[in-house]
Amino acid sequence: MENPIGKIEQPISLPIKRIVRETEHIKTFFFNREFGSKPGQFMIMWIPRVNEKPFSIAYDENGELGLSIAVVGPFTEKLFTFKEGDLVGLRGPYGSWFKLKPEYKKVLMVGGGYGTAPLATLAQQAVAQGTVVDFCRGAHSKNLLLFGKRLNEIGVNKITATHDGSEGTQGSAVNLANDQIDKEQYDCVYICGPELMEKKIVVHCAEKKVLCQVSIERHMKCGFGLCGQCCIDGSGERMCKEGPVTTGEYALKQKEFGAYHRSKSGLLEYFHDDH
Amino acid sequence: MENPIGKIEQPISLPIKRIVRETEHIKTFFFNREFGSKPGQFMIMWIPRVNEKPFSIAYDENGELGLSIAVVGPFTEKLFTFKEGDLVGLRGPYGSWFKLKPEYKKVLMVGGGYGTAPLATLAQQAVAQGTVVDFCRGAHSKNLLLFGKRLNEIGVNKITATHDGSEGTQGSAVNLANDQIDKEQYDCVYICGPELMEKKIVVHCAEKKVLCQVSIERHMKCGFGLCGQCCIDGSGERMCKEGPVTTGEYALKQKEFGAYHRSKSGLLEYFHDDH
Amino acid sequence: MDLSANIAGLTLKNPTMLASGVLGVSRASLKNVIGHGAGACVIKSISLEARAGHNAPNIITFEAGAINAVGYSNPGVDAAKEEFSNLKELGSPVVASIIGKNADEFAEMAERFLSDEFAAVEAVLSCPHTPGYGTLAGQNTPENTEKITKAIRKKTDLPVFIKISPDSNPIGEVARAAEAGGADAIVAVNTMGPGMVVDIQTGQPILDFKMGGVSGPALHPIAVRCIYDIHKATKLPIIGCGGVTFGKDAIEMMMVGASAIQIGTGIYYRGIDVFKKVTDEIAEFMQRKGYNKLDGFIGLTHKLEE
Amino acid sequence: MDLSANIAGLTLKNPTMLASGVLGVSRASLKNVIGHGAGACVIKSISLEARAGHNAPNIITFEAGAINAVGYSNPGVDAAKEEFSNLKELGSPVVASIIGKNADEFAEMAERFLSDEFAAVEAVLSCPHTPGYGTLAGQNTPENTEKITKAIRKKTDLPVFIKISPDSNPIGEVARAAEAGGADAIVAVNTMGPGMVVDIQTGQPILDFKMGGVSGPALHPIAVRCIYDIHKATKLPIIGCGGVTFGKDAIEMMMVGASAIQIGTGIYYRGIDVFKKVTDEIAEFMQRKGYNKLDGFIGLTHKLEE
Ligand SMILES: Cc1cc2nc3c(=O)[nH]c(=O)nc-3n(C[C@H](O)[C@H](O)[C@H](O)COP(=O)(O)OP(=O)(O)OC[C@H]3O[C@@H](n4cnc5c(N)ncnc54)[C@H](O)[C@@H]3O)c2cc1C
Ligand SMILES: Cc1cc2nc3c(=O)[nH]c(=O)nc-3n(C[C@H](O)[C@H](O)[C@H](O)COP(=O)(O)OP(=O)(O)OC[C@H]3O[C@@H](n4cnc5c(N)ncnc54)[C@H](O)[C@@H]3O)c2cc1C
Ligand SMILES: Cc1cc2nc3c(=O)[nH]c(=O)nc-3n(C[C@H](O)[C@H](O)[C@H](O)COP(=O)(O)O)c2cc1C
Ligand SMILES: Cc1cc2nc3c(=O)[nH]c(=O)nc-3n(C[C@H](O)[C@H](O)[C@H](O)COP(=O)(O)O)c2cc1C
Ligand code: FES
Ligand code: FES
Repeated sequence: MENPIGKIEQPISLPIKRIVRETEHIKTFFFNREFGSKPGQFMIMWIPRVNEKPFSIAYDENGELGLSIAVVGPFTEKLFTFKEGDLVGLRGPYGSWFKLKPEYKKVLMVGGGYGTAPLATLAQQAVAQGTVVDFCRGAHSKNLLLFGKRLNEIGVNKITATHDGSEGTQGSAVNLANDQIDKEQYDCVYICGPELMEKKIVVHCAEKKVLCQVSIERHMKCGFGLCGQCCIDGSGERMCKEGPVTTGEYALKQKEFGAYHRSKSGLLEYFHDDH
Repeated sequence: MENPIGKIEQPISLPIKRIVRETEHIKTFFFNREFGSKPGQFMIMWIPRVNEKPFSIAYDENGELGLSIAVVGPFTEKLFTFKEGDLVGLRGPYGSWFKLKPEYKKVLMVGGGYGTAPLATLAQQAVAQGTVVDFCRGAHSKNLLLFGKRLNEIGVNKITATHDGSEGTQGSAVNLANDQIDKEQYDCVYICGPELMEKKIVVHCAEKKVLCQVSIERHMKCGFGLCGQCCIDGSGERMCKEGPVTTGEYALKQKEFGAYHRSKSGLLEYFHDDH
Repeated sequence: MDLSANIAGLTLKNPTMLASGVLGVSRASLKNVIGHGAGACVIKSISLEARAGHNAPNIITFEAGAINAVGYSNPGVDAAKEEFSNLKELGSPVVASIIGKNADEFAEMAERFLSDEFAAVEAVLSCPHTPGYGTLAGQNTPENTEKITKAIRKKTDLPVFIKISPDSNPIGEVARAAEAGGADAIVAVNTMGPGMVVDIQTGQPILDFKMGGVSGPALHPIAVRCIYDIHKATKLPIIGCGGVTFGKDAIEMMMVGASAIQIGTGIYYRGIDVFKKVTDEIAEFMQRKGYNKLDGFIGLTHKLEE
Repeated sequence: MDLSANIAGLTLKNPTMLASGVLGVSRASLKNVIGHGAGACVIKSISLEARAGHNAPNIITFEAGAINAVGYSNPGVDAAKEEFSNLKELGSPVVASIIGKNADEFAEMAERFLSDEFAAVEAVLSCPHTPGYGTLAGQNTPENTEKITKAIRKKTDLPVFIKISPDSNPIGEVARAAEAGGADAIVAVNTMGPGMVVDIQTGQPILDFKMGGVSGPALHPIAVRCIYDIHKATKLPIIGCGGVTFGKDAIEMMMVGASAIQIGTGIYYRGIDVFKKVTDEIAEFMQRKGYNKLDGFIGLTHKLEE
């Protein structure tokens, strides 16, 4: 019998090494430690006596971990007051990841908000193996677009949509991405962003019979696969273990994908289209 | 940091495979399992709702463990009623062992009673590496001598003393062994038997400046190095961990060696010379 | 070989059950767990009102098990009633789990929540880390155990399971009180402690509630002893719970008197198919020992004493 | 860096102490343990009469720690008095440990056994597996704790340490009762449970006494919480005990309020030089964090709450 007992998972307190402001609402926090993660996996960050929350891994290379975080509520507000040298707890990496095949010739990545972060790492790996990457980003305006410089350095084809037209096409990333899918021949489409955006692209991929992968965020209390808070209606599977990254085919079978998620208490909360 | 936690030591219940009657008071119990022990180490045997007791390893080869056990009290009396197929619990091996150097040309082994058992395995290893082994045994009479056939097969020089002269020299093993030490040139003398016998030979070795090793049996409750019942006055070390096998030099520094031992409660019990 | 288990009129295809509070937050998650081999499931405990529970960290693991202070997060009785419907289709019995601040609340929960969707109801008197409930509200005394059990008993025809604390002392009396109150089975045990782990870099207790109930391997030998003691004290069937990770852990519990066992933290160590793995390991053991059914060794430890 | 610890007037060169019942059966064994770095030693508990203790198996280890039912084997007060002499020569303070069936026996033990050979006396009210003593005799209630403490206090001028059970509930009240009785420090904690491990091949509990006290990693988070609770309840110095294996375990206990710590089962996992190893690990931590003395972080968790 294997002996799995003795595994210990507790947050490791690490000082913030560097903070980079990406946009008005997003900062990237760097730590002096690599975690050997794969793109799409996430960490759980602890601020003592505040809370513990999941964040996708934006950077995990050259001895550094970076998390790109949007300020949205009590935890992230507290974090945004932190300076270099302040301690936060980290554990992970957790969850499934985006899968890239060596034979892929051309892929599309669609990132909304902080969803751009894990895809940037994926893009880096794709370009390194000779896959052509079209990278579609959307935001309200130019100054809210994430990782422009990083994506240039990686060498992707940036395709951009802003609602106010301040950069790229005027309009939504969804329309832009779906147009690309109609125009181009992609081996796979990778999507990470607000769930309603994700859903529209996943549905379009299905219609066009294009493979896609998507990250499904659910309320997470543990990341251990125990609390059940992240279980999704449909398969009942845990988005912290079997997810967050799934195939588009799988996502569409989940009755709650693009429809609702569960709050901290387990009450259903429906998604509202505010785009 | 190393992670030593998770170690589990509980008796493993095994059926008795075979029972060999060696002498009137000694039987060897065989089990279908090898433990990778070294000569001089011991096992702890559990009979549920009776007790748990330490026994030296007599055989540990060809997929079999063998323990040669003298009937002396409640535990061993119960064990002597057991048949093949009956279950007993075993854990181990524990403790230190007799050390044999490749450069040893000739050694003497002195076994008293069941003390012959671990030495027989040691003799086997010595002969295999080309060391000449003089093997000295003593008993009241011929029919109480242990392992005659086994020692012949190993190819040692058997030197025997019986009190009644029914085999070998008439007299005690102590005198016989000490005569040998005077006569021959031994690289090391290995002694395992009643403690007063051991002490006399160890003292003689010290006088003659001959290296020796000896097994010191103390009351053992755990074998884990925790209960402390086997700690010896002098060094205070644990005979289940740092012992039972020590050098003669070490043994002579222990004030209780050959003088007294501790009972189950910790009260001192002095050895009596009833030879 | 017959691996089926019987407890208080329920028949399970195997003796492994999902423990309350682990995964069973939704109908879909129960279905998933049953698909991985659970003979029955207990849902996450439900209270009258929705509860957000404690802030995270809610769970940590340490050298010897897990410590949790989830704080009974649940959507409340009305949402839960909607969530847990058509349960008979799931293929294994589903047991409701209810909590309350006192006997009246338990009675109200029983009345409003229970229906024959459920195969039984488990009443939890034993959480060590939620103010107002369980041991923190003194629900684990013999008096309160009897009182609460009676209150629930009046309101339902389902078999009533009382889930007790390993810190009940003497635990046999608590079990007897449940029996006197009309319980059909004892679930032994809930988490122990509470325990606390401090992050030495900051000096801060890691769990947001600072302390939480200890589960997993650390709890197992204590759970086994509790079952042993309860079996001596009552004739009620016992469902063992606490640190079942391998088949051997389940077998130990059955030998000291459990008719079935629950698994929570074991999912962490062996995956969600721990139910199938443990069942297979029990079957292997039975094969080797020549047992045809669980009754061959349930209570064996006590029989050997006769 | 100053690693010395102070408890109730005792000065220890480092905060690691040998826990009672582990190794400390003879003067020689204490000397050996002190040679491996222990800042102080507690002897194995002594009773009026010699006790052979329970039959073996007396100790087993399991996934998460050790379980023992030694049953207080000891040679009795007269032999022990002879054994434990010239203790001042050993280089670290030696603490006596005494047990009794009731307050009178504790008083008699104090009178007959104690002398200024010892630096302090530890009275054990908390063994979970020896009939007539500890929790099995109800010595862990606040009333009995106060009564026994008072009885000992009258008979000795040595600092009196009261060793309490993790199963005391609420533990703060027991600590306060010891304080009211005149104790100088609390030792928290003894083993928990009891627990039981069954050999599934035979159906037999492995320990001959069937059940025993659980120690080691399984106990650690519970011991930490007990210390945390006791620190809130009393101003008495606390000696932490339970599952200290690494320096981090000791540091946790000090952060929640312990002034020193004891190690028993840790010897199994890390060898007899666990005292030196744990001390070195504490020193390393202090170096990294810039602490000059233990006081820099003793009680830190509570200070952060202010
Ligand atoms: C797999 C995964 C990856 C994520 N990656 C990122 C990332 O890279 N960058 C980033 O900024 N955010 C990320 N998030 C979302 C992030 O966890 C929330 O923004 C954060 O928890 C908000 O906490 P708060 O206290 O600041 O706000 P709150 O007011 O508590 O919450 C704001 C919103 O955040 C979401 N949220 C809150 N708590 C949780 C939780 N425990 N688990 C999941 N969602 C929660 C809810 O939708 C909620 O409505 C990710 C979430 C998941 C599940
Ligand atoms: C390292 C070691 C190796 C041993 N090897 C053998 C062996 O190979 N064959 C063999 O027959 N015997 C061996 N013994 C002795 C064996 O342990 C005892 O004979 C046995 O425990 C007797 O138990 P009993 O209940 O039958 O008799 P009891 O009446 O209980 O004891 C008889 C005598 O055995 C000794 N003894 C009893 N209990 C213990 C104990 N727990 N630990 C150590 N000694 C004890 C005492 O000297 C006692 O006076 C060994 C002992 C030790 C310590
Ligand atoms: C994360 C978590 C949440 C739990 N929530 C509940 C709960 O809501 N109700 C309950 O009765 N028990 C709850 N428990 C206790 C378990 O049902 C179980 O009694 C305990 O964990 C011991 O079993 P285990 O060692 O197999 O986990 C919870 C346990 C864990 C680990
Ligand atoms: C083998 C063994 C024997 C013990 N005997 C005693 C004893 O005689 N008196 C006592 O107060 N505590 C006794 N204890 C309890 C320990 O002193 C300690 O409180 C407990 O083991 C928890 O610490 P640990 O986890 O470091 O072992 C014993 C523990 C063990 C493992
Ligand atoms: S976050 Fe707890 S199971 Fe996924
Ligand atoms: S037998 Fe217990 S320490 Fe050696």
